[in-house]
Amino acid sequence: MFDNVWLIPLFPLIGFLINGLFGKKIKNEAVIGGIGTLMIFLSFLVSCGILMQMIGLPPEQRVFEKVLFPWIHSGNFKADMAFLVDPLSVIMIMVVTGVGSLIHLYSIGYMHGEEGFYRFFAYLNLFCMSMLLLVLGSNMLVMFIGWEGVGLCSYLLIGYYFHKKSAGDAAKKAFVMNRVGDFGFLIGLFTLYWWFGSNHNIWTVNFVEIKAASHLLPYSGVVTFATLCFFVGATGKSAQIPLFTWLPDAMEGPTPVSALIHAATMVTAGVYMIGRMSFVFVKSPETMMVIAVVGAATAIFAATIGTAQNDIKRVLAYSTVSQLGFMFLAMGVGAFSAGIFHLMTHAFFKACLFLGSGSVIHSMHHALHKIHAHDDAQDMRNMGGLRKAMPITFLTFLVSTIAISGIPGFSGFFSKDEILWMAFANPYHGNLNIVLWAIGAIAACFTAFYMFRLVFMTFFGECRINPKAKGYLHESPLVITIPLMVLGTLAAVGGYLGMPKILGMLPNYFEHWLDPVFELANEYGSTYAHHGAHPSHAIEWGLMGLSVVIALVGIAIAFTMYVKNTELPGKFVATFPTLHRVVYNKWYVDELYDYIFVNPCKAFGQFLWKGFDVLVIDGVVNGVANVVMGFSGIFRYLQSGLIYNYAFSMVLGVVVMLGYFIFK
Amino acid sequence: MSNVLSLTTFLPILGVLLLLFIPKDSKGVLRNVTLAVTVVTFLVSLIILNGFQTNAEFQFVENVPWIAAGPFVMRYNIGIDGISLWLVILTTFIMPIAVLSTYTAVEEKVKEYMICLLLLETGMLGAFISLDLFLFYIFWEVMLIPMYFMIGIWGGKNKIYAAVKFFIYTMVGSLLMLVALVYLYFQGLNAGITDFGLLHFFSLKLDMATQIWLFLAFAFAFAIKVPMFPLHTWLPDAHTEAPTAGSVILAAVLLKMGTYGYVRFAIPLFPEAAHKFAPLIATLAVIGIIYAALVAMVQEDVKKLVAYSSVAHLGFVMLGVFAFNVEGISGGMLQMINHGISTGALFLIVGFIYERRHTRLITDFGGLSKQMPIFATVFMIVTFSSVGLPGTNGFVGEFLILLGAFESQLRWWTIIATSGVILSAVYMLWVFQRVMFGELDNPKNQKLPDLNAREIAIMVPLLVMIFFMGLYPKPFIDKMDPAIKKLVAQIRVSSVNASVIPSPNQTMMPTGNPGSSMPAGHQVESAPAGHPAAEAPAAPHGAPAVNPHEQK
Amino acid sequence: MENLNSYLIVSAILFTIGTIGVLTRKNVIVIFMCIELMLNAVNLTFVAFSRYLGNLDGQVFVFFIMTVAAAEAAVGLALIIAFFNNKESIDVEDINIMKW
Amino acid sequence: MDMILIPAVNIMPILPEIALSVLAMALLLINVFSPGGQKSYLAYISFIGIVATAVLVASGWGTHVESFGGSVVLDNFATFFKITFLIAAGMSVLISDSYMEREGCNHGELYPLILFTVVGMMLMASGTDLMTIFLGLEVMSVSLYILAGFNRASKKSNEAGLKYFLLGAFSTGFLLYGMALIYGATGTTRLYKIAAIVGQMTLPSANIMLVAGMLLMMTGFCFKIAAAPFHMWTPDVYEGAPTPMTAFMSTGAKAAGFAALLRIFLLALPTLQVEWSQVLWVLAVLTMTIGNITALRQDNIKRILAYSSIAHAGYALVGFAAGNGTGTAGILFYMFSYTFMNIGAFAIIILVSKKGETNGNVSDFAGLGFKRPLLAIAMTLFLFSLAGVPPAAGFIGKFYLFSGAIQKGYIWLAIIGVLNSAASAYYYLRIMVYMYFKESTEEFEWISISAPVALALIIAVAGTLIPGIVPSFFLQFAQMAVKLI
Repeated sequence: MFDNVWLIPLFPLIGFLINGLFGKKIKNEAVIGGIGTLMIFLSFLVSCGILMQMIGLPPEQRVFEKVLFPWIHSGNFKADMAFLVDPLSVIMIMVVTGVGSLIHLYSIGYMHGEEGFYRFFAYLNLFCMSMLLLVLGSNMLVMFIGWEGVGLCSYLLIGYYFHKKSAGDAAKKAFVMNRVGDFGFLIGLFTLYWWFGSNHNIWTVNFVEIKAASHLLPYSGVVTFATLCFFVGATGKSAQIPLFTWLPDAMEGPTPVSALIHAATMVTAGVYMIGRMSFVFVKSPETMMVIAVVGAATAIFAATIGTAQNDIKRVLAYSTVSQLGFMFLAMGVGAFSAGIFHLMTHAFFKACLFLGSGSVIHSMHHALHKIHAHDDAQDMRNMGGLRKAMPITFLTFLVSTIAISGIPGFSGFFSKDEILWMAFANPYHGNLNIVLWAIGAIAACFTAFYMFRLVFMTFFGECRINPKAKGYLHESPLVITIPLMVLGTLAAVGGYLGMPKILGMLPNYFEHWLDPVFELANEYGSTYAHHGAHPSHAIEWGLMGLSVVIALVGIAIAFTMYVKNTELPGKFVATFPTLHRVVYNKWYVDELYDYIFVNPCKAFGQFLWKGFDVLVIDGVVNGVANVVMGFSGIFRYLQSGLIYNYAFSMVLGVVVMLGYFIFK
Repeated sequence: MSNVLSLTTFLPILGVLLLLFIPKDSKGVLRNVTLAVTVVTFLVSLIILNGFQTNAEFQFVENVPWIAAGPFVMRYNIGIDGISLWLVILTTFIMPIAVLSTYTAVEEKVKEYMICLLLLETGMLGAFISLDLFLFYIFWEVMLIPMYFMIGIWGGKNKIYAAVKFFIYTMVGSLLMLVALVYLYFQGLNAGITDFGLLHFFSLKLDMATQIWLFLAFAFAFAIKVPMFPLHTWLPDAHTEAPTAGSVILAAVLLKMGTYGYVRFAIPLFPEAAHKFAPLIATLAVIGIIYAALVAMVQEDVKKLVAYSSVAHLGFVMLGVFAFNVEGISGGMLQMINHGISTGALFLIVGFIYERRHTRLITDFGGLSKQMPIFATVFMIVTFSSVGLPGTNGFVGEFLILLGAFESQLRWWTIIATSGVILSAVYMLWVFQRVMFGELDNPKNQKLPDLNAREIAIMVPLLVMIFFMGLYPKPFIDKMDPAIKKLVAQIRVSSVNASVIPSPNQTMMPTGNPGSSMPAGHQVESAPAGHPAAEAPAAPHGAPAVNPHEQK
Repeated sequence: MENLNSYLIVSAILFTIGTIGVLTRKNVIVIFMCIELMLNAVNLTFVAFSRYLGNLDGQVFVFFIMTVAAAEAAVGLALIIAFFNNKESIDVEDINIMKW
Repeated sequence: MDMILIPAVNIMPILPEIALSVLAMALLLINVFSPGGQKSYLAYISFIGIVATAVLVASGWGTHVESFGGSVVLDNFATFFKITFLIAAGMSVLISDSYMEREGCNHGELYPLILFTVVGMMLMASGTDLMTIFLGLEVMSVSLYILAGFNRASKKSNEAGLKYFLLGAFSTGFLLYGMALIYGATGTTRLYKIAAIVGQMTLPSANIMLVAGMLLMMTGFCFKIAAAPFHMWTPDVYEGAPTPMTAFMSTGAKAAGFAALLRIFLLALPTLQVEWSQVLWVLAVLTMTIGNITALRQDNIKRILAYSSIAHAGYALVGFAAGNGTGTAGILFYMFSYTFMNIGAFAIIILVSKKGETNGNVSDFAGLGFKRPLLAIAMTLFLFSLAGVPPAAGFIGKFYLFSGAIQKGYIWLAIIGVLNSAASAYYYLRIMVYMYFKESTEEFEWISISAPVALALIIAVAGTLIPGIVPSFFLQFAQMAVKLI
């Protein structure tokens, strides 16, 4: 089965080609959507097959590399088109293909009647292929194909409604910011390659080989540089500080896209990459700390913004950023499996949330459309009380919200709590741990708050939608609700795969599963970790309880503010207008970037063109010509036409020549 | 088929003779005949590609006496190796496309236009295959003439300025190169070299001072052609004024003359000087990359934008070439071909919309995707190829260049250059967005027809190449690899002898006289290509961007 | 012949006078005469040398110069006449249609 | 009584000169006794005569005969130049007839005069005695004065003739004074004797009389070849003279001047090479630069070509300054190919211009490229050749001239030279810009090409292309020619 791994990216590719080339002719949405969904579902089946086989194998045999064909061989450099199957990549392909096929299915219903329906599915398939390449790539270069490929697809899909300027801008912004990340990725790649090559004559970009040689890497030094570069790449892809601003804008894309790309899969690529190269990252304590700090900071920062947004999707977007922050925090504190675990659970509930919001928007849109109202179908201030109108959506949404808020028993709880615990108990960052934990906990509180704020504003209270439209609100069709239900279920139970040992009901399958991938990293880490007294179970229990309490507090606040007495928010805004304005405007980060980077760049470009290129360089070029021409004019008028002048010049010549020789 | 190379080169001339007998007003015939000629040329060149053995030697060599008078002996000495092979193929591949692109673009003076195209093809091919310095110079100059007329006769409103600027600018450089050429010849004469044959001069030992001057002369000529910052200003003018086919050929092939000149002549002839000036040239290249990108970003004319983008791309090529290692140079060579394909395609695309709207101002467009989806798709693919998206050809070249440069002494330069990757995305996507996205508000654009069969036929081969080279560049690299390894061996050996880079462990460097066709492969194994052996012991865990020049 | 130099000096002076005449005079005929003066200065030099060196080449040369001068005079005057026919003037200032 | 012994002289070396002189006189008589009007047959006769002479001259290739006590010599050097003169004369004759018809000054004296000019030139090329060279020079000049002012009706022509005459005679003064001083310094006028005597001098460069003589002679010849600062007459005379004569002067006379220069300086004064080559270095730079730069701003195409011919004298001087085999051979080859391209260019100017030398501006070439493509292509070829762009002959010529300088070590001279020819490209391109890139303003009237002109053009094209593509044939002759000096 391993041998057929290449089928996994192949199916979506086929789907892309069919829909991309002939979609226009096919027209029939059922067929197009069917093909798209089927293809990714086939990949899902293959992935299941691989998973099954791998479960069957002993842990040490769970690494398999499939070389498809040689890609770039030049000088010492060798990069093949090759896939790496190991526990980590298997988890990823399961998530990608699984969630992917659900979202494809959902899209059939959601995108119904859109012009360019085929385009959408083609792109979606292309995205899946790139994402699968990313996670399956057995060397950095194949990973990089996927890495940029998903960037491309997100560009295409964000810009799906290209006639909207905002969409175009958002798409461009996303791609460019990703490019900034790719820049880091490349430099990191070069550094590693060059360092191994020039110092140990190991010229490779292959993960397995690097892993084998990783013991040669020094702690810190060059590794810090390389890993920091890689981390820049990760921040770009996974929307961390400072490169996070593209993700909220990316909500310009259709909702399924937000669900698949900007929640479940692509944005987690950075986390995956760090996990994939954990054995390199862990070699540099500095980088680990940077990752942890950035992760925590992003988690809290985005969470604060999330509290003030009114666009349902934007709230979710910031929530995503914040959750990604949690994952990076996990990576930074060496809790790699916990990070990946959160990645998975987050994929479930966040996808479910987005799809749910999509379903809401869908029906809102239809309702408003019926009455030709132009209210914003995504603004929560126009919603409210939808739980009666669309119960399934409401239920699944609620489940996922509970999950993300970290209520015990739901998937989010297990993963997030694991992360918080590791943030507190990890052996790497010494006294920083408590800070990291605190930030994480507060962020968790915020999460619970804004998520329930979202739920309350959307599904509870009286309906604020245009009364005429009220009657048209209805539950979405099955194609939409089925994925919701599946994902909702997963969001609820998914956590039991990785239950913390301390709860001891189930073994932590997940961690065991990933052990072979991360043990080396942990080993390296242990060489410089502070081996303090390992915190006791009591503390762990305590913290767990604390985090639950925190979550509940957040919910309570949300309840009071948005259900009990709804005038509170207004009061709040009135009391802290500046704070609200700043938070509402996302701390003005976009404006800041425009001010620091974008505008100066354009201005400088203008200057270089008009000022330097045209004036200076061409000025010199033409200047030379003009000077010569000037001389031409002068010489010309020496030609007076008068004989005695001519004779004089002759005499002058003679005299000068004679003079030179006589008096030299 | 021993003289298939000459056949390829001079087939277009035969085509010219054929055209002379066709009345000038039967345009269709003229076009089709020209197309046929170029296609045949392409097919013949495929014979070369097919018969090319993958080794470092020159093949299809023809060497017959030509001029012998006084101190000078010039021979008709041609042949190709892995380095020139692909450029020849690129030329013959681009020509039919260029011809096809003129079917509706050029309506008056068709005959003359076609003749110019064919003459140009011969000139370019000749320059790529010449192994005799003098012969190379002849073709190098001859190339100017048809291009001059193409810009001047069929160009835009500012055509005369552009044409004359193009001609004289290039001529200044090449004439200085001629002086250097003659001086070099007399140096060789004293050393017992009897003719202008390039290969003799590879083994010629020159003292540093001489090398520096000669290298500067050559480098200047080639730098103008590349064009490198700050000698690039003729390019935007030439491109904006030239007719579509002219721009395509100019970008796709003519500019490669410069970079090819470095690889084939300037560097192997004067290795020590080349090493000495590598930092300078790399600096200019990097400045070019960033500078051109920034300037391109703010252009209002699509064609000018593409012109500046090619300045940036060729900056990458130069950086790779001056990394002096296999990766860098192969990357450079690949990038030359890629740039030929992608930028050629971009100019064709600009030509398409220009034919439809007779404007190239970005502000006149917007939302075209709605009206012309096929065009949108093609444009997008080409855009991303030019941005260097993995999976397209652009990536492979750019990546190898940066990798090679990073291995060499040019680490800092590489890091700066890599940021050009971001900028290229900025300006290309921005122009794409402004042209294709947004509301289709301009009424003039609302009736634009999508690409027709001919235009699609023009673009398809290019698109195929974009993906083929992106996904399976192996055949390309393999064919050029031995030649490049040999080149690298040559320049490294001599560089060690001249100890331009004093490296503690020269012993592990292969020693021996350059030019001798020793299988360079092993050397590359023994001493990783062009990586500065200096670092290895000096900086075990030194900051990765340690520049040997700063170390000592 | 001890005082060759005096001859040379005289001829040099004559030559210079002729030259200056060409530069300064405005009448074409006079200018032409100045040129003749230069030629004769040359003749004097030749003869002096010939006498001094004691070989006849110089004097032979002088004969040639005279003949040529005569021929030039003929042609020159013809040209001047033709010019005069067109321009009614033989002032060099008027020989100025073509300039710059 | 003792009788005068008439030394047995071998007239073989000057046979061509004699033949042409006889033909010329015959033509004069025919012209006198023939009814006026149509004079074309004179042209044909003289052309045939020229061709015949050329054959005669060519047959003497390889021989080395001295005669008249060593004042005349027949050697390859002389032969090469004589061929060049004859080609110039022949082509000028071919393009003269129709022009003179148009300008209404078709006087039969034209052809004899051309022949006499050629005789003078030939004498310059083969003279090895200051006297013979002087005689040749004068025969040439005097005839040229007349030819320049040949169109009596035209003010411009008159003025040209007069200017040329006055300045020419003036320069003759310097030339003769120089010869006199040389004679005084060496006691002889035979070149090889001069060489011998100068060779024995302990420090020839300290001998003021010798050096001064050398410089003054140089002045005289530099006037003929139109080298700065003795070039001032050139534009005016070239512009004013009847165009075919301009063509003839700019090629034949220049070549003759170089023939004499080379002969004298390389045969008689090689020991002073250090001195004269540094002077020529300066003169070359001046000449190239002034010629090219001034040409940039001209509008009258004859004037442009006049300045360009000054510049070309400069290029040739580069080779002369080098003074080595490569350079001098380059001069011979260059003069040879320059004859073709320049006369060709002037032929086309004749065709484009209209009666009374009107229509002679660059702008009058507008649109020629597509109205008369063949003419335009020919003109383009000539211009590219003049600009020194391969594969035309002009490029090979320049290549050898500059190579000579480089071989000699005058790198900067070569660099200045190439920069000059880059600058010169501008005004040659400018003509093409008008021919191809601009549309003609007024109605373009059909140009009829008479057979002789067509023949001349064909010869010119062939002579511009063939030496460019297979130069070695011609170069080898040039090499052989300069070896003998």
